[in-house]
Order: sequence, then C-alpha cells, then structure tokens
Amino acid sequence: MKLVMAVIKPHKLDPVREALTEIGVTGLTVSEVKGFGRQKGHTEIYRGAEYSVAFLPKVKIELVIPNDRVEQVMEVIRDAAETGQIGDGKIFVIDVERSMRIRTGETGDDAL
Amino acid sequence: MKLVMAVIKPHKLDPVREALTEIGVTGLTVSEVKGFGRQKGHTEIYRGAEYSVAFLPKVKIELVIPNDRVEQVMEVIRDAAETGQIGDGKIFVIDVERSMRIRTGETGDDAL
Amino acid sequence: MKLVMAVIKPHKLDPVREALTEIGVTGLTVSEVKGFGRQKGHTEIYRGAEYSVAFLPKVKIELVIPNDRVEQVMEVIRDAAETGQIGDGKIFVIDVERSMRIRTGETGDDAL
Amino acid sequence: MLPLARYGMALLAVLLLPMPALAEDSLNSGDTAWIIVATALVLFMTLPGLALFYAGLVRSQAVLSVVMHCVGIACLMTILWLVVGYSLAFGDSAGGWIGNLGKAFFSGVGKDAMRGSIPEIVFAVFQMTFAIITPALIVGAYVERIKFSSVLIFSGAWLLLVYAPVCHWVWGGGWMAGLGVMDFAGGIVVHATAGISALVIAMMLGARRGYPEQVRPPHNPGMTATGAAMLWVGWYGFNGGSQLAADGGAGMAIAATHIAAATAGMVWMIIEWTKFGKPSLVGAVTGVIAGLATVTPASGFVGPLGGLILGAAAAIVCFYAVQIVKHSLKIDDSLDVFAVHGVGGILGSLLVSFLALAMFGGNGLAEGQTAVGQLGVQAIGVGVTLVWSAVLTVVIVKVTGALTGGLRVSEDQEIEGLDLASHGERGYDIGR
Amino acid sequence: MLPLARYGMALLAVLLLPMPALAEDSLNSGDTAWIIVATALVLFMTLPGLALFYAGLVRSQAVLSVVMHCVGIACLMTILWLVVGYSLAFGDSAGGWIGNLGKAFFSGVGKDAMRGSIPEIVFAVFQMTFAIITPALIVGAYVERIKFSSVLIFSGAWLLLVYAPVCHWVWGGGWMAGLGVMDFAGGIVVHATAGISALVIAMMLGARRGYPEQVRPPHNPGMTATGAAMLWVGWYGFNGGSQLAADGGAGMAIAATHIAAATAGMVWMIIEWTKFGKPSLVGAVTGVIAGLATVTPASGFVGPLGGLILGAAAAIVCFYAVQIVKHSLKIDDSLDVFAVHGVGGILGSLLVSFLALAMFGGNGLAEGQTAVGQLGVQAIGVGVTLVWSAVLTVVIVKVTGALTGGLRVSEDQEIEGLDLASHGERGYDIGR
Amino acid sequence: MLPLARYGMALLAVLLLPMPALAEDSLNSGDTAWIIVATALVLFMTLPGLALFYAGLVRSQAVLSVVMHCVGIACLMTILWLVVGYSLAFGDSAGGWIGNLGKAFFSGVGKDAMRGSIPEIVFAVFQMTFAIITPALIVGAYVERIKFSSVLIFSGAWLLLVYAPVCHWVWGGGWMAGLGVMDFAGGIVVHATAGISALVIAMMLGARRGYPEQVRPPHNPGMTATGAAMLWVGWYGFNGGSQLAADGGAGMAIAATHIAAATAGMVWMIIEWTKFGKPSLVGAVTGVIAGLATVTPASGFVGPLGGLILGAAAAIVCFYAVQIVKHSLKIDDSLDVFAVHGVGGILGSLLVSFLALAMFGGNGLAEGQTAVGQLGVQAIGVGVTLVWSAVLTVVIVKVTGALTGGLRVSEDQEIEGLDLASHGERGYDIGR
Ligand SMILES: Nc1ncnc2c1ncn2[C@@H]1O[C@H](COP(=O)(O)OP(=O)(O)O)[C@@H](O)[C@H]1O
Ligand SMILES: Nc1ncnc2c1ncn2[C@@H]1O[C@H](COP(=O)(O)OP(=O)(O)O)[C@@H](O)[C@H]1O
Ligand SMILES: Nc1ncnc2c1ncn2[C@@H]1O[C@H](COP(=O)(O)OP(=O)(O)O)[C@@H](O)[C@H]1O
Repeated sequence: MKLVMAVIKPHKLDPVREALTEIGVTGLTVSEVKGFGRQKGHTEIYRGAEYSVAFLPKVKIELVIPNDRVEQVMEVIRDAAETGQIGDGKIFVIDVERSMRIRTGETGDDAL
Repeated sequence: MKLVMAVIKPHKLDPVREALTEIGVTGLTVSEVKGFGRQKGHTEIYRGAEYSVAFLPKVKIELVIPNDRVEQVMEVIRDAAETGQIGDGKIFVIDVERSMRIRTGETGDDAL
Repeated sequence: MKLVMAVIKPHKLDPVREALTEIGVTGLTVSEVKGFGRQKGHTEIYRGAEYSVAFLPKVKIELVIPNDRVEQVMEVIRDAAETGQIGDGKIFVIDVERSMRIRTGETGDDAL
Repeated sequence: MLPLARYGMALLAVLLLPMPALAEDSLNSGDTAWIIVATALVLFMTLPGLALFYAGLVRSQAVLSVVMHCVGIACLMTILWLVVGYSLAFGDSAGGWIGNLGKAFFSGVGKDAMRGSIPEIVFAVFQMTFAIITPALIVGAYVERIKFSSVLIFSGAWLLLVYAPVCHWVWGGGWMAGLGVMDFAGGIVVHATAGISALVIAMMLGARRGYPEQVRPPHNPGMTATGAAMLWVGWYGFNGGSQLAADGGAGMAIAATHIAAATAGMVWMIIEWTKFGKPSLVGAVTGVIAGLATVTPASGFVGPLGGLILGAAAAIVCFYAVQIVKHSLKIDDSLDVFAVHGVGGILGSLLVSFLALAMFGGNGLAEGQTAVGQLGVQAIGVGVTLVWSAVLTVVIVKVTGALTGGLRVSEDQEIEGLDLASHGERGYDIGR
Repeated sequence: MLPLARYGMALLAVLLLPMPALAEDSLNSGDTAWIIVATALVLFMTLPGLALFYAGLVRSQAVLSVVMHCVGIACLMTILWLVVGYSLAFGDSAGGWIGNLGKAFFSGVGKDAMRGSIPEIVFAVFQMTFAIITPALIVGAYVERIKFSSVLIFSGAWLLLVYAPVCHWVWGGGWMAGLGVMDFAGGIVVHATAGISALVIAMMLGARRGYPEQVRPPHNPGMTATGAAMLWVGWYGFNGGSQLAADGGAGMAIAATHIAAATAGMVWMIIEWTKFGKPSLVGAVTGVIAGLATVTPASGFVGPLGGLILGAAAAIVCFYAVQIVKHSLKIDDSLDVFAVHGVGGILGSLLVSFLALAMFGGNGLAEGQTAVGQLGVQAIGVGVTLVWSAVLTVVIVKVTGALTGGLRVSEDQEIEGLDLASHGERGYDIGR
Repeated sequence: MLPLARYGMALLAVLLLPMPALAEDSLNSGDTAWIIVATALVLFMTLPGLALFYAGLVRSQAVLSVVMHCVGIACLMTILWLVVGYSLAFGDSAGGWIGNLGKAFFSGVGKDAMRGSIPEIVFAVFQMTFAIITPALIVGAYVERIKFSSVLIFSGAWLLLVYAPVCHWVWGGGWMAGLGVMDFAGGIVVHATAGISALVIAMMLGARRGYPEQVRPPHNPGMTATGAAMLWVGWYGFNGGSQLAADGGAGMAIAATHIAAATAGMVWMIIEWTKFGKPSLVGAVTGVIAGLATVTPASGFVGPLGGLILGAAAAIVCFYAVQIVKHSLKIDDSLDVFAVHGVGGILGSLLVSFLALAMFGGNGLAEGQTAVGQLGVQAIGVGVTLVWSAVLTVVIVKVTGALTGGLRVSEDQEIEGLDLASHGERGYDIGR
C-alpha cells in the first residue's frame, strides 16, 4: 500500500474529494495546514505596523491506497486541483507497510 | 523505527493516550483532522438552504516507535479506540529511517 | 527524496522557517498539533473543578527534500529549534517514493 | 378618551411634527431621557447588533468585511444626514415630495429648538440612527463579493435618493402622511425600501461563486444569535422611541414589539421542527427578526393581541418567502434581506389596517376610515415605495458600477475572501 | 423623614402595588422612561447576557444549544406570561395564594391603565423580562444532555407552577407580602426558586457523560466574561428598576448592586489566588454574578456599606457552596446554578434582615420589627419557597420525562454534541 | 438667552456642582432617569466594551488576561472609589488641591441627598464608572507581559494619586475649575491622564518580546470592532451624561459626539486607503475611538459643526501620532493608548477654545474670554496634568515594581501567554 499525501489549495478540496470518490476511493483524511513555498504570503498592516504572514492556508489530503492505484490517484488529484497558478501544491507518495481497520481488525488492502 | 499513524474518533483520544501510556509509550503527536470514509457526513439546513458537510471530525495520532513494539502498539490502539461502529478509523504503519531528539541531538531509538 | 517531519515548539516556527530559507529550502508545510511527551501538560481549574490538559501546543513541519540534503536540513532545524529545555521536539525522516508538482506535472526532485 | 379620538390626535401629532417647534412646546425631561436612550439603542442595533447578526452568517474569510460595511455605512450616513439628509427628510416640504435645504448642516437645530416635548437635536440624532440602519440592512444582499468602494457609493446615493424622500413622504409631512398612510416606526420607510432594494442589487450583482451548492454554511451561528439578541433589545428603542414620549403609548408599542418577536421566533422554530426535524438557532433568531420587522409599522397602533397575530403571521409568511426567493426565484439575496425584512415590513404595513381596530385591542383608525379603506391607503403607500425604491436602486447600481469599474471584486479576491482581499485582515488568528 | 418611616412607606407602597391603579395615579414620564429602559436592560440580561455567560462554559459542540435554550425560553415565556402568567402573578389575589384570571391576555392593561406613576403595560412588560430570565437561569443545570423539547415543556410548566405563585406571594400582594417578607428584586422570587429547581433537575437528570473526569473545560471564557459583563450592566435595570421610579431609591439600589458585584468579584479572585495560586477570569466573573444574586433581595433596602458586606459574604459562601455541590454532593449542576444563584439569593434574603438596619446605612425595617424578628420572617419565606419549588420541580420533571420519552438525549447524541444532534448546526466553522 | 450668557451659567453651574446640595434642589425624575442610564452606559463601555476592544488586538494566548485586567480594575476601583476616591475628588476642597475625607464611604450621600436635580448617589455612581474606565484605558499599554498583581497595585495607586486629584482640580471645584479650564467629559481628566501614563509605563516596562518584528497581529479584529461599537454607544452616556440633565444640552453633546466619531472613522479609512491601498476594520474603529476621545472635552460646548471638525482633526492627528510612537519613538505602547486616547484628549482640549465659539455653532466662551485666552488656559490645564500624571506614574511604577518583584512576568510566561501563565485558562478550546 502507498500513502498519497497531497497539499492543495483549500477551495480545491471539494472538487478533489468528488473526483476521488468517482474513481472509487472510499476514504481519506484531511488536515488544515499552512504552506510555505514559491507562492508568497502577504503583509497585514494594523495601525501602521506591518505583520508579515509567511504562510498561506492550504489543505493536506492523506489517503492510503493499494499499490496499483497510485498512478490513477495522482492523475485524478492533479486534474482536480490544478489551477495553473503558483501555489497549486504537491503530491507525495510514501510506502505503507501495514494497515488495519480499527472496527473489524481487517488488515492489508482490506483495511482501506 | 516505525511511524504508526492512526485516525480515530475524537472522544477516543483520551482512552487511547492512557492505554499507550500504560504500555510505556512516552511520546506522540496529535492533529485534529477531518475524515471521509464509509461513515457519511451530514446535512445542515440554514433557512431552508442545504449545506452538505462531507467530512467528520477525527483525530490523527502519530507516534514513532522501535520496530519491535509495532504489534503491541497496534493492538492497544485498536482496543482503546474500537466502538464497533462505522467510522472507528484506521491504523497505518510506515518505515522511519532516521530520528533525532532536538534537545539532545540523540538519534535512533534513543530519540524516541 | 525524503520527508523530514519535525515537531517543534510553536514559537520556534519562524526561526526554523528562516533558517531553512537561508539554506535554500523552497517549500514546507506546517500543521498545528498537540504533543504528548516527557514535557507534561498542565491542569486548569475552573470553579474548583480540575481539568487536566495532557497535550501541549506544538507545530509540525513537513518538508520533502532531495536525499543529499537530509543531513544539512536536520542540522539546521535542530539549531534553530533547540532551546535545551524539555519539550523541544523531534525530527523524523521517511522515504518518499514519488512526488509531483500539481501546477506543472513535474516529478521527482524537480517537483520540490 | 375614545380610541378613535385618540388616534385622531396621534395622527394630528404626526402631521404637526415636521412643522417648526410651536411656541407652547416645553421640554419634558422624561420624554427627552427616553428618546436619548432610544437613540443609543438604535445605534446599538447597527453597531454591533446588525453587524454581528450578518457577520456570523457568512464564511469566516468574510466576517470582517461585513462588519466593515456596517461601520463604513454608519460613518458615511452620519455625515450625509448632517449635511443634507435630515433637511431633505424633515425640512419644510416642497409640495409634499421632499424637504427643502433649510435644515442642512442641522441649521436652526440648536440646543433650544424643540420638537414636541423633546429638543429637536435629539429628534434629529434619533432619526440619524434610522438613516444608518436602513442602508445597513441592505448589506445582507451583497456580502462576500462586493467592492467596499461600491458599498459606500451605493449606500450614500441610496440614502439621499431612496430613503430621504420616502422618509419625507411618510414622516416628514409629505404626501403619504397627508393620505393617512400608517407607518409607526418604519415598515414602509425602513423595511420595504431596504428589502426591495436588496433584492434588486442581489439580482444585478449576481450570485456568490459556487452558489448554491458550494456556498459555506454560516461560520458562527452564536455570533448571529448575539447580534439578533442585540437587535431585539435595541428594537425597544426603534419602535418605543418612535412614540417620541415616555408614556403608555411607548409602553404599548414595546409590548407589541416584544410579543411579536417572541411569537415569530416560536412559530419559526415549530415550522422548522415540523419540516426539517430539528429547530435551528439560526432559524429561531431569523423568526425573531422577521417578527420585529413585521410589527414595526404597526407597533404604536396595535395592542398585545395585535403583536401576537403579527408575530405568527411574520414567521409563516417570511419562512416561505425565504424558500421562494432561494428555490424558486433562485436569487442570491445572501442573508435574506428581502424575504425577512422586506416581506415582513410589507406584511405589517398591510395587516395594521385590521389589527389597529379596537376589536383587536388597537387604537382604532382615523375617524371615518374603515379597515378596507385603510388597506387601500396602505397598499398605495407600499406599492409606490416599492416601485420608487426598485427603480432608483437600478439607477444607482448602474452608476455605482460605472464609477467603481463594476461592483464585484475579481474571482480571485472572492475566493481569497473579502477580509484579506479588501481590508488586508484576517478574522481569526487563533493559536493553540 | 426617619428611616423607619421611610421604610414603612416603602412597605406600604409594595403592599399597594398589586392593587388596581388608584384614581390619583398620574404619569411620571421620568419614572416611565427609566422603567422602559430597565425593561430593555433585563431583556438584555437574558439575551445575549445569560446566553453568552452560559454558552462560554460548555464545550464547543454544545455552544449553540445553550443559546437556543435561552432563545426558546424567551419566546415561550413571553407568550405564557401574556396569556396567563401575568394574571396569575399580579391579578387580584385569590386568598393570597394566586392571582385570578382577570388580567389574562393583559386584559384591562391598556395604554392608559396606571400602576403607581408608570403605565401598567410598562410594569407588565418589565415583569415579563423577569419571567424570562428566571427559568433561563435553570439552563445551567442541564446543559449538554437534555432534549430541547424537554427544555420547553419543563420551563413552561415551571413558569406557571413555580414562578407565578411565588411571584404572587411576594410581589403580587400574596401571603408573604402580608407577612412582611422583604425581597426587593428577587432573591426569593428569582434566585431561590431557580437555584433549588436547578439542583433538583440536575439530580434527576444525572451527570454529563464522563463527569467529572472527562468533562471538557469551558470552551470560551472570554464569551463567559462578556456575558457576565452584560449581566452586570443589565442588573442595574433588574435591581434599580424594581424601585419603579427614577429617584434616590433607585440610585441607592444601583449603588449597592454595583458595589456588591465588584466586592464579590474581588474577593473571589483573592480566594482563588490563595487557594489555587492563580486568579481565573471564570472565577472572577462567577464572583461578580454571585455578588449580584446576593444583593438582589436587599438592594433597595440597604446602603453602600450593605453592598460591600453582601458582596464579600457572597464570594465566600458561594465559593464554598460550589465546592460542596461538586465535590461532596457530587451533583452535576453543570454551571453551578444552585451554588451561585440559589445560595446567593438565599444568603441575601437572610442577611437583609440585619443590613437593612440604619446602623449599616440601610432604610430600616418595618416599624416595630427587629432584625431577629425579620430574620424569622425571611426564613419562612425562603423555606416555603425552597420546599414548594423543589417539590413542584420533581413533579414537573417526571411529567416532562413522560411526555418527551425521557429528558435526556441518547448517548450518541451527547457525544456528538447537542448543536449538531438537536439543532443541526455547528458553532464554529473557521477556515484559515 | 445669549450664547455667552448661557455659557456663563453653565460655567457657574460647574463651579457650583461640588458644593453640598442647595436647599432649593428638587428631584427631576427625567434627569435622574437619564443619568442612571448614562451610568449603565459608561459601565458598559468598560465591561464588556473596552475589554473586547483591547482583547481582540492581542494574540490569542493573552485574550483572557486583557479581559481579566479590565474586570480586576472594575472591581478594585469600585471599592477604592467608595472608600476614599469619591471624597478625594468631590469632597469639600482643601485649597483647590484635593477633596477632604468628608464623603469617605459615601458618607452623607444618602437616598435623599441631592446634587442639582439628581440624587447625589446617582452622581457618585456615575462618576464611579469614570473612575473605572480611566485606569482601564491604560491596560492597552502593558498587555501580554505584565503581572496581574502589578496591574492591581498600579491601578489602585494611580486612581488615588493621579485620577482623583486631577478630577478634583477640574470637576471637583479645584484650581483648574477656578481658572476656567473647559473639560466637558474628560479630555484632560480621563484621556490626557491615562494617555500619558500609558506612554510612561510602556517605556518603563519595555517592549513585548520580539517587538516589533515577531509580534502577532490582532487575533480577532471582529472582537475589537464589537468592543469599539459598544464604546461608541456607551459614549452617549459618557458625554451626554456629563450634562447631568436630559435636555437640549445633553442632546447636543451627543450629536457632536456621534458626528465626531463617524467623521473620524471615515477620515481614518480614507487615510489608510490612500497610504496602504486598503482600509482596514481595525483602522476604521481606531478612528472612531480617536474621534470619540477628541470630542470628549468639547462635547457639551460645541455644535454639530464642531463635532465634524473635531472628528476630522482627530483622525489625521492620531493617525500620525500612532506612526510616530511606533516608528520614531519605538515605544511599545502596545494598543496605542497614548497616540489615540492621550493625543485625542489633548487635541480636543485645545481645539475647544476655538470650536466653542458661536461662529462654529458652539455655546461661546465665558464672558470676556477670547479664544486665544482660553487656549492659554487650556494649555495650562493640559500641561500641568501631563507633568503631574507622568511624574506620579514613574513613582507608582517604581514602587509597584518593588512590591511585586518587577512588573514583568518571566520570559517563559510571556512566551506561554498570560492566559495560562497568570490565570490558568485558555481563551479558545474549539473542537471540530
Ligand atoms: N518541499 C516541500 N515539502 C513539503 N511541502 C511543500 C514543499 N514544497 C511546497 N510544499 C507545499 O506546497 C505548497 C505550494 O507550493 P508552491 O511552491 O507555493 O507552489 P507550486 O506548488 O505551484 O510550485 C506550499 O505552500 C507548501 O505547503
Ligand atoms: N484509505 C484511507 N486513507 C486515509 N484515511 C482513511 C482511509 N480510509 C478511511 N480513512 C480515515 O478513517 C476514518 C474512518 O473510516 P470509515 O471508512 O468511515 O470507517 P471504518 O474505519 O469504520 O471503516 C475516515 O473518516 C478517514 O478519516
Ligand atoms: N515517539 C514520538 N512519536 C511522535 N511524536 C513524538 C514522540 N515523542 C515525542 N513526540 C513529540 O515531541 C514533543 C516533544 O517531546 P518531549 O518528550 O516532551 O520532549 P523532548 O523532545 O525534549 O524529549 C511531544 O510533545 C510530541 O509532540
């Protein structure tokens, strides 16, 4: 199994989730994160004092999938999350050794 | 070392932490996440407009442990987090190559 | 490529980011997390009722980097995040098999 | 005194009000104390009441922009009201259509000028708070997507071209007052004008991006309820203060107001409970506000029973009005300004014809007037106001759009949220 | 005038109040202005004051439900008070036990009916706001686990069976008034009734799931402090308004009220500082509220020094009462309604016997009455009220439980939180 | 009556006020109603108004501590004012410098003692709310880094050594009153004293850790705007109440106040829009508060036009004052107390010399006085107050530091945030 971890723009979360559901992905986990990258943060001015906010709001998606679906999942995420503008984010793939569904105790691909 | 990453129901966090402490786990990191899976979200109605909230509040636990403890940790998490109802969550295990304690610079299993 | 995942004290986020920027790291992702470790939480008393808060606010940094930069990045994070006091946090390194920049479709080290 | 006679006198008083202070007017410190406080209460309705009520309903990336709209409107309307608005509304009438400029810059409104038993300056500031909240009501129509410059220009023009004339017609001794139109505290002057204009600007501006599927639910219903509670409390000043005296009439206006609010809140809860299975907080307080808007034109003319009936009618009619605007007309009047305020104000303005009758515990109609006759008068008042407001709003929106290069922000800015895009601020920076 | 004579007159006035307006009553616009505003202030105490005070203390998944309880109660109590409650409390007395139905639907309470120097309609609405806040106080006992339907049924029955009778006994010319029980603004009528009923319903309902170890700390102490501040401000209307006039008596009531609040806040801080090492905001404002509840029955009878003593006593006694209920009795009266409001109200109702003496700067007792004698009278008033309220609450809870299939929501719903489970809403949807 | 004569009478009234009630004083219930409500409004300004205004501007780990400072100050100042403060300020004058102790513990201030047309107890509590808000204003200077014990000791000493004397000089029949210094509602007594003391304590305490680069932006601008709105509403009571009557003078004071607030808010928005490209909510409401502080000393002496000019001047001058303190002086007066309140109060205290002239719609100056002459008088009043306040603040800070082992918390506690470190609480515990 592989863990696909994608960092995307917040307003792309719904499209990505829908696209993944369509290809049969049944589970994923989402975190609200702050991103730092080529796309720069912004400056806020309050009463003349400048506060530079280096980080931008992003959403991190983590989903574990069987090995043979990695290609397709990456494709689908990219299609749904792309705007073509800087800051669109990244997709990373990491190997997962074991998995278990807490409710049933199933393991391996069955747990996903 | 292995990274055990578990997604569980929020009100199970305290029991899981206590169970892990009992078997001698000394550190873990927790994130508030939103989950999408077999357990479905809900619909909110405000003034007649429906808003479908696809995601459910979950808690993600990450802890890095020596290789030989993986079995036991998975067991303990499962026991403490199980309710038998849909949405109980998952446990994933990922290999960790290196680790370091920032305070002391210790590495490997000593850093945990 | 490697995923470096560091859990640090919240007020060390800015120094760490700046130190990483200086050595040419161009992207990272930050989550607000709660940590449990040797450093203990605290007790809050409201109207005589004690609430023990087991977790402390921490910040988790995730950045994916080419293999040859791991050593340096760990060093730099440690230098910037260290206070010498309990609770400074950990650095973990995990192997990343694939990566992709959503905007361009670039993969591998080019995607970082 | 007979109810009819009393009403006749009230009407007479209304007609006399716009006139310069009469020689025999002398200060009543109790009345003055009450109207000063009522003024504070009506300001409190907008800031922070309405601001919180609306701000809780938008997504968290636009919470500040909504508050900013209300603050900006409060500031600008104050200045305009001082410079020319008060005079247009309450200056000597030019043929019943508009006040002249004799009171521009509050000229002649010194400390000693009187209006009935209270200083005219107190009356002028009391009315100023009405001139603030009315354009602020429209904010709910255009949240999350409008330029701040457009808000200011639109609201300023709207105050002078829509609010001031209608206010003059009804309360400033204009032609509607002459006709006998009954509007105690602003069903026509405030709620009908703002409500229909909200609908028009929402249509012209277009819906929020992703509407209706991807719009976010209210980000902070507790904030909305807090604002609604403040509106409820402040409405005592709005309706009770419109009596311009601290007497049984003010007390009765407040009684009717309070009862209508509570009844409408209760009925709205029951409707939601029946239809959706759960009564929501956002729904309950929407009901309260609908009840308050509906009782407004009637408050000084009806009794407690009138309040009860108005409240129940408000909840039922406004609940369905919300559904119709959203689901049938598919207009993104985002925070339901028309369906709640507009429809409520119109409803109350019509129902008062009956509920003011003594048989419902009201003060009675003008001598010789029948309920049906009064209904006709009310219908004229409402109808002309709706047409005038709608037409002028179209014109003002067009001109504003031309001046500000379109009313809407760019799509990127809308996605980012108005707080950062237009004001450079974020609503919440909450660390753990 | 001698203090005693003054007090005698005050007592006389209290006894006369329930009577129909006397022929010689004429409107005092200053008094009327003040009581209208006081009415607004007391409404403000419940909405949003009490709602925020309580909502900040629960976990974030139940914040809206607490506000909803307060809104629902405000709506329903208003209707019940109009229909029959006011008449039961202030209608002509049936043997000193309960008012008759002569004032049902505010019948006879027209614009011109007077009560002392103010219109009776103003008095009726002022009292309505008391009838709203009293059952709303009980909300703190059952948060996070009760059905909304149970809240409404319980509160409605409680208003008619507990509040209205006791209110009649003390303020409506009933037997306690005849006995000479002193309760200026509601130590017995409001705080003792609500406090003991809260304790009873908390026991019958059972504790929150996971209580006491796994209960969450207050999710938003700043919200609680905001609500407490509003309660403090609104209490000027509660206690000062109970004078029913804008005079030195109202001023003195407010002085005592304010001083008691501040002193209790300060003393509570000091106790926490000493005992726990840190003074907390939640503690400080709890002290303020304890002081306010405690001074309430005494406010119009004591001087500034009385306020100071009542405040200090309130903080000390209520602080330990909280500990006892939580740690010794182990009752999950979740937001300490009994320990703060109940105990405070009882304490003040007893202490007034002494602090009303001229030697403490008070107005003195009724002619011929001694402090100890008055203490006996007060003890009877308090004791009967506690028994009556407790017994009736048991009955009402039983019946409500039968009607709504048990008062508690299911365990799943409790875990999910009442906001989503009962109202389909979430308190905070804050994106970054 | 001629403006000048009227002003002469007003001045006479001011001079007479500190005297014991005159035989012919009789209660005016309208005036009393208004001042009671004004008292509630001024309390509302501090709690929750100022508390929210300030708390929204700090980082989220210190939100509660700011509220706690305000609550703690409200409690302690109340007690001190009762015990001795009122008497120092308004007791019989010892040579124009300070009041004697004749009114300690409000002695002689019974229900029947009068002050003009209102009970003296009402006046004493009205002034008590001023004695609360003035030291609370200083909170903005030392947030996020001060010990709570230091806050209490500093504020208590400051009340007695700075506020009470200056209050006596200006309003208590002291030497400034004799000199003819004009300060209607506290430009000198409130804003100049608090402003300069804030600057001094900020300098002595040192900047927040990481200032200026790493300081967090305001964590909740909506909370700040809510507080500002409450301040705006409450200021009606602050300035309008200072008339001590419900009449045209109070009405005009409120008109000027409201217009100044709105104008300053508008102008501040425009300045930010021009300079930074975006008008911010925090900026707009800062402008509003600057306008309110600036109009305060002038409010009862000027007309609407005066309000307009004062508002515009306030925004321009205070905006640049903020820049200067931050960027040139580099003082971490964290929430700009000096630049907004201090500078505003001083500005208004000087400008009133001109704007009170009849040509600007004001009431005119004392007979025989010229604008330039009055400016000299005002400059003396302001100058002496600034020196006195600054010097005494230095002394009090030193002594407080000695008593509490330094004013600052440890660096660790500052990093952790005062909420947890000093009060053991967290501001937000919001689950998803
Ligand atoms: N090397 C990295 N490791 C982890 N996260 C990264 C890395 N580079 C970028 N990110 C995340 O992806 C987001 C987008 O990256 P950015 O460089 O701004 O734009 P783009 O992906 O279009 O090149 C960043 O805000 C950050 O959250
Ligand atoms: N393949 C997956 N990858 C990552 N997280 C998952 C995956 N499947 C489920 N989850 C997480 O686990 C939670 C529970 O899963 P769900 O399918 O609802 O129930 P169950 O675990 O009982 O089968 C989800 O809400 C989601 O957060
Ligand atoms: N084994 C672990 N796996 C994951 N996170 C850990 C682990 N041990 C510690 N942490 C994280 O690191 C933080 C600091 O650890 P702690 O033991 O308190 O101090 P130190 O790092 O100085 O030994 C914890 O709060 C937790 O978030």
